[in-house]
Amino acid sequence: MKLLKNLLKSPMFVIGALLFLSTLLIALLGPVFYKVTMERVGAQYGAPTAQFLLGLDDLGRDYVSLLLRGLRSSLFVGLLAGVIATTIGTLVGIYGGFRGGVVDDVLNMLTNLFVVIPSFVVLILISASFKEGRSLTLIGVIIGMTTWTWSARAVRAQSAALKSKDHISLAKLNGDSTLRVLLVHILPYIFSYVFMVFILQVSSGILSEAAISMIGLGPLDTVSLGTILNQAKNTGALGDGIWWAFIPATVVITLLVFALYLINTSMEGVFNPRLRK
Amino acid sequence: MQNDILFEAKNCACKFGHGKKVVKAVDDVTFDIKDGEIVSLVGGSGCGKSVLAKMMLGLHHPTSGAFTYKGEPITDYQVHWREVQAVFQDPFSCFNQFFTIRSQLKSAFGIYKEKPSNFEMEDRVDQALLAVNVKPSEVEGKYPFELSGGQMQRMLLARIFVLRPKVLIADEPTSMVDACVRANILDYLMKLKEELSMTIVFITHDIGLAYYVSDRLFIMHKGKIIEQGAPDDVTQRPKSEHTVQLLEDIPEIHKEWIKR
Amino acid sequence: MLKQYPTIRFILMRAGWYFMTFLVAVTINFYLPRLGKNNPVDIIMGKAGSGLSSEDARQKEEKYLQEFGLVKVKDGEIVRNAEGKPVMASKLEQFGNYIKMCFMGDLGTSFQTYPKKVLDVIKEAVPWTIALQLPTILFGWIVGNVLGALAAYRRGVFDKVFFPFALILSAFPFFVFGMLLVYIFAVLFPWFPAMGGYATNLEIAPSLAFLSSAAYHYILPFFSIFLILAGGQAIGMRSMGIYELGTDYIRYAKSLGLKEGKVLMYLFRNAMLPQITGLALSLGTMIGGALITEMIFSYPGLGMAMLTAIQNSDYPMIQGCTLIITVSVLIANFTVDILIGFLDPRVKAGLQMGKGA
Amino acid sequence: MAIFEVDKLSLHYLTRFGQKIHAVTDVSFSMEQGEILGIAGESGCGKSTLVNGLMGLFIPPLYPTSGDVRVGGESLMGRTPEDVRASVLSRKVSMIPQGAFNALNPTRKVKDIAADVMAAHLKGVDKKQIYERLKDRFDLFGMDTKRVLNSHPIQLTAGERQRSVIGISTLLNPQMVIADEPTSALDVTTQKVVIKMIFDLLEKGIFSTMIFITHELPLLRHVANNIAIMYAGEIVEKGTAEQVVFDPRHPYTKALMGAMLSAEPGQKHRKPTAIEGAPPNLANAITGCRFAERCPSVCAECKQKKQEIRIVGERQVRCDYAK
Repeated sequence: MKLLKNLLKSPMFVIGALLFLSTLLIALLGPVFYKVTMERVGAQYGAPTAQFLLGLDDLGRDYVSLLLRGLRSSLFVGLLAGVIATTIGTLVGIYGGFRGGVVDDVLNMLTNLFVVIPSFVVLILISASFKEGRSLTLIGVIIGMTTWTWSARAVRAQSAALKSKDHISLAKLNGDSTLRVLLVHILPYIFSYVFMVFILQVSSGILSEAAISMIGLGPLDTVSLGTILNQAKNTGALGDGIWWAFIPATVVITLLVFALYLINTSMEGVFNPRLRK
Repeated sequence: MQNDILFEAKNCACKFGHGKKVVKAVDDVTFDIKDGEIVSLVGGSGCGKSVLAKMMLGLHHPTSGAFTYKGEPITDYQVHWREVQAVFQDPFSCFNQFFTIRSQLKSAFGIYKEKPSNFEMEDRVDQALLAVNVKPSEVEGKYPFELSGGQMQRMLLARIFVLRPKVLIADEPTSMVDACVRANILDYLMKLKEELSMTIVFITHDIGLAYYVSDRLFIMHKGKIIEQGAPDDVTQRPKSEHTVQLLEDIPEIHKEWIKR
Repeated sequence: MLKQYPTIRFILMRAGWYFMTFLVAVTINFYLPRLGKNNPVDIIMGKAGSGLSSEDARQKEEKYLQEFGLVKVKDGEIVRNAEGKPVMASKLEQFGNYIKMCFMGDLGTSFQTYPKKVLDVIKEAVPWTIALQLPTILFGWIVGNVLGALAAYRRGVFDKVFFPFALILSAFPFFVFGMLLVYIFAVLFPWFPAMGGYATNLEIAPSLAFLSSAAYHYILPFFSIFLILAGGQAIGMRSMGIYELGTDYIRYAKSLGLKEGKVLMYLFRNAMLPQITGLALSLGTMIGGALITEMIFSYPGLGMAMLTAIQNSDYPMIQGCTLIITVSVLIANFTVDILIGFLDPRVKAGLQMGKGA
Repeated sequence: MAIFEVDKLSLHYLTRFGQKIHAVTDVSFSMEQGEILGIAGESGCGKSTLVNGLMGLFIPPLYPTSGDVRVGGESLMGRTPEDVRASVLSRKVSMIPQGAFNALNPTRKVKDIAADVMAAHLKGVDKKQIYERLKDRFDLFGMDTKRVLNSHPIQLTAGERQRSVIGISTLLNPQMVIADEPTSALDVTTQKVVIKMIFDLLEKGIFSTMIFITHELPLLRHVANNIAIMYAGEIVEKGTAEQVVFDPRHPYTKALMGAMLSAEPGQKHRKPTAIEGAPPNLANAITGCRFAERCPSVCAECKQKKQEIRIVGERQVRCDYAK
């Protein structure tokens, strides 16, 4: 509670959180107030008009609709990847760090191994091999499965540092089970940390999806911010200066990432008291 | 029950590491600790006293020799910890920051197979707080970081009053508190012994403190117990050079300590 | 073993570890493309034959199968069954062949630019990528860290202006920033070329015309990576620096009256160590991001080669590119690891005390 | 003539919310050449804050409120940080910090840290001369000089680190040394080794005047000539070591002595008594005596009236009722 109060005192956090919440609201409620259509409604790359505020795309589709859909996809993929990566990473990290010994050594070696193998290479290889059925969900799952090592590394260090603390010894003397020690005596201490890791994982999930879509390995079942940009690049809209083909999408994705980034940086400031002042 | 042997060690050792890097933290010690006495383990940093304490708690295991509690090796920790409990050096790091002191004192009952009724648990926590001179209302709803170091150390002792174990391992309980509240902590240790006839193993680097509270002193050096005996014997007629050294090193106000 | 030479032992241990990682990476590179429905064998069958007479198609197909180690081979000839059809190798044999080929430096033949070898295409692309990425990452890291340390040490007005600026920069995704730069500085104001590594009418030669054209094309991609990277590093260094400022050794150094420059040096050096580790960890992501920047600028490096390959489903090429990227990331990581070992006495001391690397 | 004079020194911290915490109030004393003054008190009594003030080292959020510090007649107040750095620190006043492990830069060899100190204050000495001097100085400490100098802090034992820190702090023969709990983290044996080393340096004339801060009163009895007792930012009693330890007059000093334990024969059945309660919060304004809350002989008047230093039996006591 005190933590939340401190966070709310940080303007960075407030701006970041408001920004993120508003994108979330737009993604959820936008389609309620705006008629989203994926149909052709006008000419190829039709310029913005009063009816179609952000113009039309290569196939004559309305960009506002595309962006609303794309924003939703990006948030979905980011949250999905974030949840998967943070959950696996936290479980592996917290257990390995606490347990120590051979179990930890093996888990740690695996983690370190996959940290140095670039996850986006793995992402490309898998995406390239799924020619059909490359859905948004699949991409989210793959991103989550290839990036959890980050969280594991971060959480493990924290958990290992806590392991030898006296309150853990005392909890053992209270007869607490390993599970209870992990959940009650370790997790709360690193929860803020895990949350920060989660925020980073969400933003890296959003970016990974956009990046993979940019190179043409994006989801085939829906529109995402990355596929919009891919289309703009591939059809030469960028070189032709058709700004509505890519500027709105880049602005949305940057705002999204920036909001998450602000939340993360401000939390770091609150948890590392020396950054304050 | 008086003078029954609780802990007994015969040529007991505890080593860490392997190959050439082996460290003998406890090396060939033989001793016994009897019911109802206060025994002090005294030695400088790295003498093995803390490892020996952890062995008594069952948190470390002897690598050779026999180590028994009530004649049997320690196997079931849940049972062992019902009888043997501990207070540690740094009271702040001993409590979970996310829960109130009171709820943590209550959670000590977790060690029992069958918990007493809620009313009885609350009552025992109140009694324990009163035993360390703290009004239950003073810590009601308080979190560990809201109390001072001296108060926190008393909370650790209150936990012992709650559990009323047979044996208390006190690992340097006074080294992190100010000199002026040290006496307080020692008073409560004496009280535990007198009122609950607890057996106490007191671990310290200060032979002065040890002298003050204990019935017997064990002097440790490099993993070995080099001298044991009654406090007056050890302090006035020390047999080993190291004990002499330890005694000389304490800056007592009434004696010549260092030449200037 | 090698106890008396802790440094050599340290390097060998790390090298061994990275070799193992390399093997795992190769395995991933082999198996992942075989995960989906499209087996490389089928793709090769489909790709190779198009637009050729049946006999030619069969020959080309078999050549492919042999080149990719997908069939059993004896004395340089394909082993055939009773019907004269090639006998397929098992997955494990295929893997063995793949590893053998990798170590011999043979990454196969490209579909798209047949009969050009994958390695030859990569050889043409890699110098561009190195020329773009090595200086940007190094400069970005150095400039970012120096500015970040200054911001932490001085605080005040400099920090107040610098911090939000760096924060915004570092939050930009690579590709977004690249696209914006292209739009603003190449399309809206056509000061710089929008794409390519050099003017298309020039030959690649060490001529003045070529070099100046290459330099001219270099500017936008360079800044699009450099600024983001420097911003991110500066933010990281700033928080590390502020943390180090509160440590006892900095206070003691100040109480001894060390010169300000010296204290700043202490601060920078110690705050830098976790930054180097951070660099090692994020190299993969960084290089990945920079590759996408290459694609946006149609820069003739690895990123572009990979993009073309993906667009044409040129699997040998994709696999070749990913392998090269993985290997370079591993080499870069290895270098950084060794560097840390030399810069931080605590790492080597830990090693001597037997805690391992 | 007094070599070190502190005149009504008050210091405060400024919190993030603009609140002032008066950590040190109205501290005055003066020291003669060759004097060792011990300062004792509980944790949080302002001892460590005072150290920074005595060096003229004001790193935000610490600020001087009022008062003066003079070394050899020269004031340390109102100077620029650079002036304090170049002409005061290490040369005039030097500090031995507590917790030697964290005080040494972990990525620098001991000899390089020491060389940095010399280079910061001596002009026109080359590296070779610096290392020569360094070796001569460290040879005095009875350590394996070559190994210690060429080691990183992590490779040294706790005792070696503490001695290295003392060596570095006294490298430029400061007029005045302030030791801030240099032995609190050590066991009794190492403590004695370190104190012996300090006395060695005194004897060899490396420095002669020292303030020794600790919360162990018995230790001060052996180390210091004079002792000052601090409570809640104020000095409550100051006298010779014998006077303060054997015949304390201020109720707080008496309570501190009463809480001490010892292993001396016959002491076993003397019952030490702890001081109950906690010091006042220094962020609030305090009108009466600061010890009133915990004082066994408190009266209605001293809860209201601020106590001033007065002379009682050849020593200074901040209590109107002390005899």
